[in-house]
Amino acid sequence: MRDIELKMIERAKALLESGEVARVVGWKKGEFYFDPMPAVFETVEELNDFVYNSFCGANLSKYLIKVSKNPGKTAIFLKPCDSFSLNQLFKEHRVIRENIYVIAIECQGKLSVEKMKKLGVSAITEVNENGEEIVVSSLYGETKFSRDEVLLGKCETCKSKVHQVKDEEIILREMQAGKKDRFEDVEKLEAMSEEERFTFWREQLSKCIRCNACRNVCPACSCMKCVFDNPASGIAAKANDDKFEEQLFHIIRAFHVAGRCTDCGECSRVCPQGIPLHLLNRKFIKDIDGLYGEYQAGETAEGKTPLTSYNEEDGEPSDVFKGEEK
Amino acid sequence: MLRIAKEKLNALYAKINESMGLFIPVKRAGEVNYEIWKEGKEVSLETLKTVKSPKNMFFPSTENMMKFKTEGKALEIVDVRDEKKPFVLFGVKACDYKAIEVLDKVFLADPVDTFYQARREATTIVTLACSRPEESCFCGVFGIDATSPLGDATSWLDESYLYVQANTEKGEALIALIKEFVEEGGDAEVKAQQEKTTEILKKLPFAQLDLSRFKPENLNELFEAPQWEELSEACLGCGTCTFVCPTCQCFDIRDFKTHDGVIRYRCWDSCMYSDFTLMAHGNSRTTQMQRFRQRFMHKLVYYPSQNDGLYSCVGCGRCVNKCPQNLNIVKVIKTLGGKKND
Amino acid sequence: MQEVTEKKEFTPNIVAFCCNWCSYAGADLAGSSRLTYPANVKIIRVPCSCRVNPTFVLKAFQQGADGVILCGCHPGDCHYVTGNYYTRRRMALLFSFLNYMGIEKERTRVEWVSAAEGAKFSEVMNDFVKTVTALGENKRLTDLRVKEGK
Amino acid sequence: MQRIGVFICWCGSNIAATVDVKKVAETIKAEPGVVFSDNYQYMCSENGQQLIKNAIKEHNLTGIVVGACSPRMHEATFRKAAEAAGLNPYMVEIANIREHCSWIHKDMDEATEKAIVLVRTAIAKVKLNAPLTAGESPVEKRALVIGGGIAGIQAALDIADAGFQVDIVEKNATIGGRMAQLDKTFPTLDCSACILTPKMVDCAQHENIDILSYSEVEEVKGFVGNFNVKIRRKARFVDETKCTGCKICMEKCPSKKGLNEFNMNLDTRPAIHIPFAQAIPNVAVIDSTQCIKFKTGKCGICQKFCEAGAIDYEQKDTFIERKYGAIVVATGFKPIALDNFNEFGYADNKDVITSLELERLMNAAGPTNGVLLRPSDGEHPKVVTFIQCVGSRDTSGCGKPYCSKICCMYTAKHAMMIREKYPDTEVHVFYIDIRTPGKNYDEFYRRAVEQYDVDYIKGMVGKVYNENGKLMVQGSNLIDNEQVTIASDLVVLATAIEPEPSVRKIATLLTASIDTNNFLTESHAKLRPVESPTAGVYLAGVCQGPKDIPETVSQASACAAKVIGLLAKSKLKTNPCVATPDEAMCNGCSQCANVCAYGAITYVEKEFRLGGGKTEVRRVASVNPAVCQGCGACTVTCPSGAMDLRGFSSKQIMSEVEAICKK
Repeated sequence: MRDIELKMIERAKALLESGEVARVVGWKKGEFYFDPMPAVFETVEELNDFVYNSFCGANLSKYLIKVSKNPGKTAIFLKPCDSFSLNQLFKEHRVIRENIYVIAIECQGKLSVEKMKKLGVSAITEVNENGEEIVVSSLYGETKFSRDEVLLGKCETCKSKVHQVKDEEIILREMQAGKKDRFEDVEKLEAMSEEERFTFWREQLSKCIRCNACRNVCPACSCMKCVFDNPASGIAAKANDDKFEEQLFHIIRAFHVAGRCTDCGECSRVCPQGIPLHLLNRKFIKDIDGLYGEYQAGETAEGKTPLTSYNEEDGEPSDVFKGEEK
Repeated sequence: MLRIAKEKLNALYAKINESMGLFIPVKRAGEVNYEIWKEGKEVSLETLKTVKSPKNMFFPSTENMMKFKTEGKALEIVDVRDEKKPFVLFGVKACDYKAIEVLDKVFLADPVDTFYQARREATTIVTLACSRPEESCFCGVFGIDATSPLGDATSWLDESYLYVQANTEKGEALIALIKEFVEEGGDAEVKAQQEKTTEILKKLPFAQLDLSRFKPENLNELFEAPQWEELSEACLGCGTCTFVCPTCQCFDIRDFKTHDGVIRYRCWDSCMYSDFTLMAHGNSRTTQMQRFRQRFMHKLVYYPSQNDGLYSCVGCGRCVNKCPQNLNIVKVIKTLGGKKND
Repeated sequence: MQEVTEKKEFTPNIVAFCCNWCSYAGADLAGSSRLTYPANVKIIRVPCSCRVNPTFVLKAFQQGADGVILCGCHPGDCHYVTGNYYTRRRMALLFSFLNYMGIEKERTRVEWVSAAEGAKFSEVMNDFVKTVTALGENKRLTDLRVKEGK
Repeated sequence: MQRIGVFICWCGSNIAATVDVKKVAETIKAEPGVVFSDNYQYMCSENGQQLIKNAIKEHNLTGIVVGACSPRMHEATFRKAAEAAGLNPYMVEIANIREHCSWIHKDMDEATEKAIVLVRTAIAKVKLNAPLTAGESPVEKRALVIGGGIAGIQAALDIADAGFQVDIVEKNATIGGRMAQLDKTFPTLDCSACILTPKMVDCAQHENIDILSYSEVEEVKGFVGNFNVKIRRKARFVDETKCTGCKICMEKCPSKKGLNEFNMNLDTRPAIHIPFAQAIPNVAVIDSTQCIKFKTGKCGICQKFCEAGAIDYEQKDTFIERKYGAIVVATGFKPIALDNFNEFGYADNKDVITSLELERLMNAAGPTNGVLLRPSDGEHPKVVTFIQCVGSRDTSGCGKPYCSKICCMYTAKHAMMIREKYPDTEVHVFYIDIRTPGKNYDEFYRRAVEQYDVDYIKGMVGKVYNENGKLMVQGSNLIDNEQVTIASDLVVLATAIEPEPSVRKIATLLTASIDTNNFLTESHAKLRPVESPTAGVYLAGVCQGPKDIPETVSQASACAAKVIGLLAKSKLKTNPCVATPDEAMCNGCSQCANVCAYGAITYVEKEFRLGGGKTEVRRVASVNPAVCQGCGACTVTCPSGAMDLRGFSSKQIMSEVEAICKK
């Protein structure tokens, strides 16, 4: 990873120095090895804090909505999955292609500190990557994990290692898509009874604190004003007051991003309560694929989405349950 | 010092639950939060940090305040407060206990928040000492000793026993209630654990944060600090930090239409939200930087300046763990706090 | 025994969204043909079925509706040419999703009823009421606060 | 504070027999906001309306609810009454307590209770109604007809006769279209040119018609009543105002080997040419891909001989922009390419021809001067075999899934004409079904069979192959259940027709919807068959679906009637119940425009004030109220809820939902 990081810094430097871009969006060092944070670099000096490692899971594309409004071109480092999101933002005119310089970067799957902690490690002081082996040092000792064990949830089912948009690339090694089928967990839920599914989601969603992290991180949730923040919408609410609201928020959010969600997995990554929110969006993706033909949001920067198009031969709403009864 | 064998704990919870409510860390769908205890729930005292702090025991995320009942054109105001049944808040860590002190200064100061007060008075708090602090912990910076928290009673946990000691009358009463489960002993074990934990606490990466510049006299200088822009640039404006924070106390008041009237309720609000402090003329804070600054200025400057230097951060580290983009108060303290940080 | 009588007493509350050009007219025809259906079906007139936002469906459930039905022109006959094609996709996905969340699939329905199909309108409503009655009260998607104080 | 008045109608006993109207009116009095509530035998009557008007004035009502029959019946009546009393007509809501209540319920208590809920629901809505005013837009009193075939000609003549200006834009050098190529027309067998050319002349001479031949529509902006159209006038290298149509240039032109499109490429024509004798305008055009002057720079013979001095090799495409109130699309059709039908040997055998080629071979002005001669050797064919449904009703994907509609009839015509002129010729027709739904059509077909002895064989042809100079047509005879092979001299393929391909571009320009077969979609298949869903755009002829000449002419006249109706208005009243975006919330994401069937939504860059004296330019949706039909599709697709529909706002509908759910 370090070699990539160095190349990235080198490119960022060159782009800033030549004046080709006015700023570079990337990550900067946090307090630890495992908590880098998204950052905008405007000078070569600022690049001293630049970092790219296995904990740079954040999808940076949404920052462009705001950042790229400033004068000059904005360069951004995108992992393959993030590039889908940016394309979708292009499609929705939220970001203008001409203002962006995309540097496609290598990603071998990102890691999750939360997972390490759930596996019993605490007071982590250092993480060392040794290929597939992850060595975690803490005040209580040293623990070794395999990369797969502590892979970020969204990376387990990585849908593609192909960048959908790029101006140049920094890729030194071959990348592999996820080992797990994207729809496996959705299918498990589908196989349950209505009652069981209801219980599953009740348990999960009752944890929701309505912090809006899922919404605010979501590149598809880019509304100027969200319906849930708008008293005129009739469904505005802050903290959940009732079980219904926990569901309403997540149902409406999933519907609003249906056909636009690229399945970048940020919602689940950021949820402080560990709710598998991506399973909501993936249901829509799976249904769309099955009912209206395979569709991957963000694959192109043009065209209509499945919910803004139709086919005269589309099935009836009642048809969606037909397979089940057989 | 008294002790309770770990295997008896479930029976002990049941006993408490007979006469009082019991609020305790419970694991649900993989995460641990405080919940009302019920037979069959998976209690998890070992968990260092619940996702939400126990503050929602006194200051729930939503709470009905009154109801307007309508019938035709007639309107009636209904008081919806019910008498608070006594309950026990079990397993509160030192930082979270300190946070209750921070909240008390807001809600119990004049004018008293009677909703909060009723709950607060009905509660017996049993704290639990930490034995395995983690890298994000920095309660020591605020003078909190994680190994011997206060409360109506204090407890310590090891592999075999829960050790407990009453600090107040309420605590004594609780111990009297559960006396069938307790036996003498444990002074040595507790002491050993405390010493061991203290050693770890010293080594924690954030143990030496310097707060020296967060003083009322530096208010203007801190407010105008150019670093806020950079500190807040990745902020998503979500409310995670405020909702997991044990000391955040802001709420909004809203109405909900029912079949026969309107319920007026309050719910947690977050200064990170764009409609926070929205007024008829607009909002005094229009950028995320301003909102971000507000949160930390309040925790580290405004609140202490009104409360004898008491910071409204207790170093629990929840925001450090939970911020989606890894922004947090530690970065703010390091950037603006004082020379020692450099 | 008691349970049986309780179930009989339950009359579901049904919200029907009808497009102005076909289904609302179909309901009018059901009326003028004196084709009866239960009084607990109440109709909201919308210009086109594509005006029905999923939020309206959820709002109805939140407010305690036990079943929600959307009626529009037959596909291909939409007064606005393509409106009901969008409805068809939206509602297929929404209903499938609600079911995925554990909401009984029988509580939601889309039917195409033309202005000439008064008889069909009445049949559809009778059948829907019967189905929802058998299902019982909507407990999974109601905001309990609306009934507070009752 | 709202002041709502409620009026409950008895409708004689229609409502009052099952709904306790007095109880409803009485109960509703207690509703918040209601200041007046009454009941009356017939609200729609003069007296009933007076009651409403009086109450509006007396109680200073801000909104009214009428509990009566379906709004589809009397909404307009009560709106007018409200307006007469000074209340905005859109402050009226109807609670349908007849069709949706009294007529379907028998139990009085139940019906009364439901009526109360329905009235409450209407009150909940009317409280959120806003006064609306129908907008007005001016009408440009000029029509554009795209396509100069019989459909365009007929539409243009009818509109022009009503006194409105019409422009015909025709991409070819002359108007006339497909009909000009036909020899005779069914079922009367009168000469196509004889009935078409006078109409062409009429067009040319009509003071209200401007023919823009050799021109194409380049850009369309605006909306119903106010279209701005940019038209490309292609360079024909002949000055239209000078050319006298003397044809000397055609005689002198040394490059005479150009394929003659008008004759379906069956013969040749000079590089400079007038497509056919009766062309309108009777003006030459130079095919620059063929012309020696253009290829080598040398020649210039036509210029030398043109006495009028009309030849201009330097001519460039020019553009004109005009405003129109209405647009008629009449782009017509072409026979499909037969690349997918090798089994019929069209590409390999000169004597396998399409029906349209046969038309030219039979036409006195055609390449053979009307004598039926085989293209291969110029001999009279003795056995002619027709194959129907070539590419029509084809679900294999090679052809078209639809019936081309005209082939059965023209094949009967061709068969008859051949038998009439050359009685010694054997004529066979392979068919799947014979479809003759039209006045005198079946009689016509029967004449072919009975009087002219045409051999109709029910069955499909599998193969056509050349054997010793004979075209062997191998097919099945389903009636006799046998395989037949007919040695023929000429094989005629009744080729499927498809919309002229350029219609796609035109549909895009007009935001008119188009189906998978490239036929333009009508607004309603039964009730609005000549209108496109895009307001102000009308459809004539085969561009909308396969048709024969009589149908095309009828549709063209119907279009003209619609256009005249539109242009006769001085202003257009627009439906005020249209979508409106809240620009402050609009993300500019284009999703709403993607679902708008009418192209009513465009995007504009607008400057918005941010805090602290800063401004920001954002892309926001803009709805043209003259074009929006108010379906609401866009409102649901808008995630932020910025798009709302007047008269059916989200708040209104949710308020109705709440009122219904209250138990």
